[in-house]
Amino acid sequence: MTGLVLAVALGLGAYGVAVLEHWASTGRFRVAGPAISALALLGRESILPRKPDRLFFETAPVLLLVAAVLSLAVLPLAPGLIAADLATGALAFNAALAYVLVALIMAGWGPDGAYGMIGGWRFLGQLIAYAMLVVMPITAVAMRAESLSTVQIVASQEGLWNIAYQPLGFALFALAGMAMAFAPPFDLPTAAGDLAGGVEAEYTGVRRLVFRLGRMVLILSVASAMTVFYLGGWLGPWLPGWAWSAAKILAVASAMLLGGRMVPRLREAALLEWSWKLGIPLALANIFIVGLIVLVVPT
Amino acid sequence: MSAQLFFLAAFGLAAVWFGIVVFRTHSMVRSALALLFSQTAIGAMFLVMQAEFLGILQIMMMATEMSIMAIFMVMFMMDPGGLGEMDMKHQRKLSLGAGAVAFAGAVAVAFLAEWGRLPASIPGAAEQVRLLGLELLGRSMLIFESAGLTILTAMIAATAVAVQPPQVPDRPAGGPGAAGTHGHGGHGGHGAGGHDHSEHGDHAGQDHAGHDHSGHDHGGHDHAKHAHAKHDHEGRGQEKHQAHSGHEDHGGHEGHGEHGHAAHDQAGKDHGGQAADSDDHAGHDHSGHDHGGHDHDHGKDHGKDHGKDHRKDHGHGAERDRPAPAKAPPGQHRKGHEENGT
Amino acid sequence: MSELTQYAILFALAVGIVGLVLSLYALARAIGRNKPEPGKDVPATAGQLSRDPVWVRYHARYYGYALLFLAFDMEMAFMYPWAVVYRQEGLVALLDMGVFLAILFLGLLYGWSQGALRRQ
Amino acid sequence: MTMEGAREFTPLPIFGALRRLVAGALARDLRALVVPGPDVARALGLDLEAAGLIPAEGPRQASVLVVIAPLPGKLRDAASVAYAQMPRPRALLALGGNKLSPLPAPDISAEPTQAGLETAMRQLRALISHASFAERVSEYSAPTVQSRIVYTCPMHPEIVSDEPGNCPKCGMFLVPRETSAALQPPAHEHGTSSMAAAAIAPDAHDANPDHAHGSEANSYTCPMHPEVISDQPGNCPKCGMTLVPAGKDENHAGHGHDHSAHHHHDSQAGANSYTCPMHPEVTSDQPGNCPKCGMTLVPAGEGENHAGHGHDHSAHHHHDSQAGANSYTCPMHPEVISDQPGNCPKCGMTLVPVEEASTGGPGDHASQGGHDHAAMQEGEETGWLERIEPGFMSMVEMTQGAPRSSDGLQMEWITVPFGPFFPGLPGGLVVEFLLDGDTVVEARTTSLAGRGDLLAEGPMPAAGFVDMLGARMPLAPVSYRLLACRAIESAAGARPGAETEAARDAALARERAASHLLWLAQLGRQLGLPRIESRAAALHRTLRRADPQDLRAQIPAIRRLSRQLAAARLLTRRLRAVGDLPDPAAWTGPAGPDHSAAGRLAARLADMEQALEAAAAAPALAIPAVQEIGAASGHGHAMIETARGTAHLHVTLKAGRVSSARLQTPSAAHVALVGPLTAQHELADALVAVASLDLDPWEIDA
Repeated sequence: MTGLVLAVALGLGAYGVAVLEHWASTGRFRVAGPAISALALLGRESILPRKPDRLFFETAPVLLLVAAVLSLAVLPLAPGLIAADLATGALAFNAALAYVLVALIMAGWGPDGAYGMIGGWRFLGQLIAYAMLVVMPITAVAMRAESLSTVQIVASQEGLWNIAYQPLGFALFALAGMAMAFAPPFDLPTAAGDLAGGVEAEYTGVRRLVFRLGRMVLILSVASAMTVFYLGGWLGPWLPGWAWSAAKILAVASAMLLGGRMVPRLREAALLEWSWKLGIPLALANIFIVGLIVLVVPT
Repeated sequence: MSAQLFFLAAFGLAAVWFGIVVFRTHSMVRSALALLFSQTAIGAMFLVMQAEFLGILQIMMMATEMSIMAIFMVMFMMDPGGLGEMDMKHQRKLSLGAGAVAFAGAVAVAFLAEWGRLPASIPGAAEQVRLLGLELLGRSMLIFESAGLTILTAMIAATAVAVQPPQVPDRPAGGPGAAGTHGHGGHGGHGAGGHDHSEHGDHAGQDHAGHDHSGHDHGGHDHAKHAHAKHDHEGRGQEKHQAHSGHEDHGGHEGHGEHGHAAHDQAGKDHGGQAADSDDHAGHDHSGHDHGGHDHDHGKDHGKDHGKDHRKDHGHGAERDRPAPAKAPPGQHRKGHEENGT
Repeated sequence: MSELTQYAILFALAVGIVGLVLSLYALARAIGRNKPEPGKDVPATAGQLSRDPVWVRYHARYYGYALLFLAFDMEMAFMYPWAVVYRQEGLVALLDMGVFLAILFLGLLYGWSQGALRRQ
Repeated sequence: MTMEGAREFTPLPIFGALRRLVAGALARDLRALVVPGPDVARALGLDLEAAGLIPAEGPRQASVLVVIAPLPGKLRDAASVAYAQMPRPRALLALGGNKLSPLPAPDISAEPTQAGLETAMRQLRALISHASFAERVSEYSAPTVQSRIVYTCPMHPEIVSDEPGNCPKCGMFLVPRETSAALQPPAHEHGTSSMAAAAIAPDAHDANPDHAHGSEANSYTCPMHPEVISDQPGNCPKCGMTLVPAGKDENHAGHGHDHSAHHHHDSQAGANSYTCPMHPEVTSDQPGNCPKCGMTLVPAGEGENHAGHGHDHSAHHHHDSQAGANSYTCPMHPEVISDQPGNCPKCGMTLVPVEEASTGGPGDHASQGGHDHAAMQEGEETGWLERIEPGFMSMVEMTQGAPRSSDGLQMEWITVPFGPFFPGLPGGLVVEFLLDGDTVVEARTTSLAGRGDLLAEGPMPAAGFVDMLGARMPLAPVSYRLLACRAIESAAGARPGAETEAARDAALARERAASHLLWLAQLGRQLGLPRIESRAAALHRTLRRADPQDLRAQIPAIRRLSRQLAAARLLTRRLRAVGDLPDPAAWTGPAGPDHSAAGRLAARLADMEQALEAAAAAPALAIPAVQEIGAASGHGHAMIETARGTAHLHVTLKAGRVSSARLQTPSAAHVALVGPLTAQHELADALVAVASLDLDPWEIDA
């Protein structure tokens, strides 16, 4: 039963994110927009490049979708509503999202096109920038919760949400999360302006549909991770647990998609320098501060 | 129990199969990602054996690290796309022998070693992480700290091998300095944790550092307009002239004058401060060489004695001169004002 | 529910998604057929045909960062179990990890001073 | 009602309804690739988003090709390539004329006005929802997309020939490679496609002499070192071989062929050149040791195929020291061993002699006594390698000739075109970057929108000339009409009235402001700022045909936009690092004290506001039209400040008709800045730098 509810929640969540993304990119809020473009993509030819690495070209979209869905599977919507409550859930979320990089390298290298290849290797540089800023804040969250299980992490935020408890960690995790979902301004691998679609340039038809579905679920997964780790998941006074989760996730997703378009696209060199020269020292400081607070403030 | 065994065998076979694909494929990226999925299969085996923390850790860390190995293999291996179908297997007999010996050793250890009793009950995943944490802070704190030291040495070694310290000291201040692109980087640094598979890379790096990479003599085809290594214009240093550090060999070719290389400033060439070059001419420090203006003659004379040094050092019959890299233009003081970012 | 069933659920989820994708592909194939035409399958570069393979030795400029990243990735592996037992162990855990992080921060500063943290 | 770009389907029972549903969705999700570019569509006052067309980044994401009709030939060819690469079902919408030769007949054609576009969209939706799937469709193939198989050597991409065979330089089998058939083989060998897998482009650049010199006749090259090129016959400075004429097109490779019979290092003349028997590519002028394996260098001149037989005179030559039959192996496939020379069966490379005791350990190395250790420090380095791994292709040897990147690594460079319909560049401009990873090494800019000389069809009447010049420059029609009027009037000596002059200046000022807004929209799209792009495009639409009162109403909104842009710290930080002009004198466009892209942005915003005030202050606005000049004749010159810089026009009149005209446009001058601006820059920065120049491809005639 929970499986069915989770499947429906996943579908609705992904569609909600798709509507937000459609609104952010085309400027018009049309609820039917994503459905129409999905059906249109289904109807278009799916062109196979001439001398591709066929294995890479085929597995990239599927791997992206599988990685996004698995990362969602360890995040709870409500106390009992979780696909797999692993004891190391926070780690599993990060492990699943590491394969987004593998999918994008495959998508970039597979079709043997210049734009895609450059986009793919650029995303590896982007990972080197954001990976540490995802993992270190999660460690600080686990320190407070004394466990890596996502349900425990949400339960530990009973009194005070982590956004208030460790705001620095939240800021770093938010930026790194947007970089992980390559949402603007971090859309280096699929940059419209300088790579004309980059890694997803060569995908048409149904393969492109699966690729974009993977992207939507990825944005949903990053948004729900931010909710679970920092915004107290299902905790909330009046509404039932799942309603709070859904509201927070959609709020975070719309903030990510609409806010991100205010800032010009970042250069990869600048992203790397900012994250290694400023981000990682801040993340280490965040761990240290949280360490002190955890010792001083008895729960 | 049988389902667990089945999945354990399935993932084991998958790991072995991906391991075989690593060596049978011609494309470098395919072999790197095959190794990646082989590690993932091993991570899945950990999960089947209910060692959740190790399994998830294996799956997570190997994905990023094997991708980094993939980019190093693509950078330093001959034909990364595998288009030339080149046979990459070297020393076939030696490696087959070594493989057989290793396999025999592993099987022997598996069967002969004393593994002790199978534990009655496996602690839960959360409990395992807690126990591991206590272990780190308790009995094996020394190992934990020495691991920190080994990682530190790995970082220092990797940086020393792969990265050439910049002439303009990189601004340690918070804001990122200018994205400068000069200095000569060595080849294929060794990834920490010694799992760098690009033995070609080491070889080339080793080869490169010690071996005089007898720069292919470019004398004949140097085009004024086709200067290969244009100067680095990343930073807006105050130099206004455009210095082409062409691959000009001044040693043996006096006849080059009439080729009409009009504005051919040798400053760039003299800056060939490559690792191989600099260790030969320890005293011959180019970096401080401030050319300021567009001084052609000075460069030319300097070029000559530079050329002569070469002949003395290498004692080769043929005139050898290394192609000048696109060195930082002379006296480039990059003001770090053009950092950019969020 | 025991951990093994959770792993089984994750594995089933992955296989289910692959099945969903394959059924989508079958549906698309039923709707229409692809027609091979000259020039259609060449990688598209904005209105020009670039037919030559681009699988060359790509010059990534971030190898300075990549090497330090490998070391930091190793370091993270130690920090997860430490984080779980941190509250229980108290000050000794803080000092212990403080030393560990200081050592590694030293490596970061060394890399920084040697110019690893820039676009090579 | 049939559609040219429909998609084939096999009729299945239950999927008919789903197909209709999908066709309906296709009709409502229209992704448009605008040819020549969204900036030209906006300049004509078309609002594609309002009409329901979502801009697509490339042909793969597009379902409708919107062609704004009067296109020069080269742009039509590029449009046919883009059309061929669009996935079916695809539609072709032509605005303003429908003879688009390589493209098929347009499905829908309409007037290039917003009303025309709206009606066309209704017809297009109906057509797609009914005819996007068909049982039978005809294949679209244009000459521009045909391909031809040529054969090239994986290791020496400059060797190209029409039939399979061996590479004259290393003997490897030539591998087939596709190249476009329509283009004349050699001249365009570089134009569109880079070399094969081992694409060490700079060598390829030099190797093809006629590319460098243009005229094929008088360039000489060395058969063994094609990168050696000189204008008169003589000896190759490297190996002393006599230089051969580079020859017309194919026979360069053909010429190489007759060498392939014997070992590629035969050197007919050059008595004084020495080479190493084991590493033929190592050559020098005087005797000594081979840097690679330390063997003494032998005179290269005397034998035809000296690789075959061992050398007699060098006593300690390690080949001769093994008695018995010396065996040969392939450098790349060591397991291929044969006892007589020839080609490796697996890759076709010429087999090189190998030492007998290759598998022996270091122990018996001394007994071989081949190398004297003292002199050759490097020899020792690779000597032991040769014994363990005969013919090991070390990367250092492979990258011998490759030029180094700025951090000293020798990587392979690829030539990537950022073509006429690139979302980050003005429509019609092609920038071909030679990329080292994602850093630009060399940039070559051409414009496919140029239309050749002005008076192609002979002398024109004055009014016709003004209209022609206005129509030729869609991005700045008013400026060039005014330029033509002033030039003709100065030639005819007529002086227009004061208020027509003021009205004309006001129209010019309005167009300057509109052109800057157009540039802002283009920059917003490239940097990923969709809000800036949509606001700038909306302001441009209202401004384009506004009279002074509307202009005055627009000023506050435009001032708000420019203040917001000036205050955007992240945008200015990003632009300050980019597009620094090496010599500001060459830049005639709006410029402030700061010569970076941020400086030009600030200058354009200031210029826009100032132009708006001037246009709003004028009593009336009038599109420049030429006065009645009767049958005057004479020579005239005019110069005006367009939004992109100063444009000059020299005109000679003969009896009221324009007999000769010479136009100098700012963009034609600024194109030369692209090279130094983008060298050694990251790709994204290079494209922003090119965008900051605000080049108008229609003004560039290359």
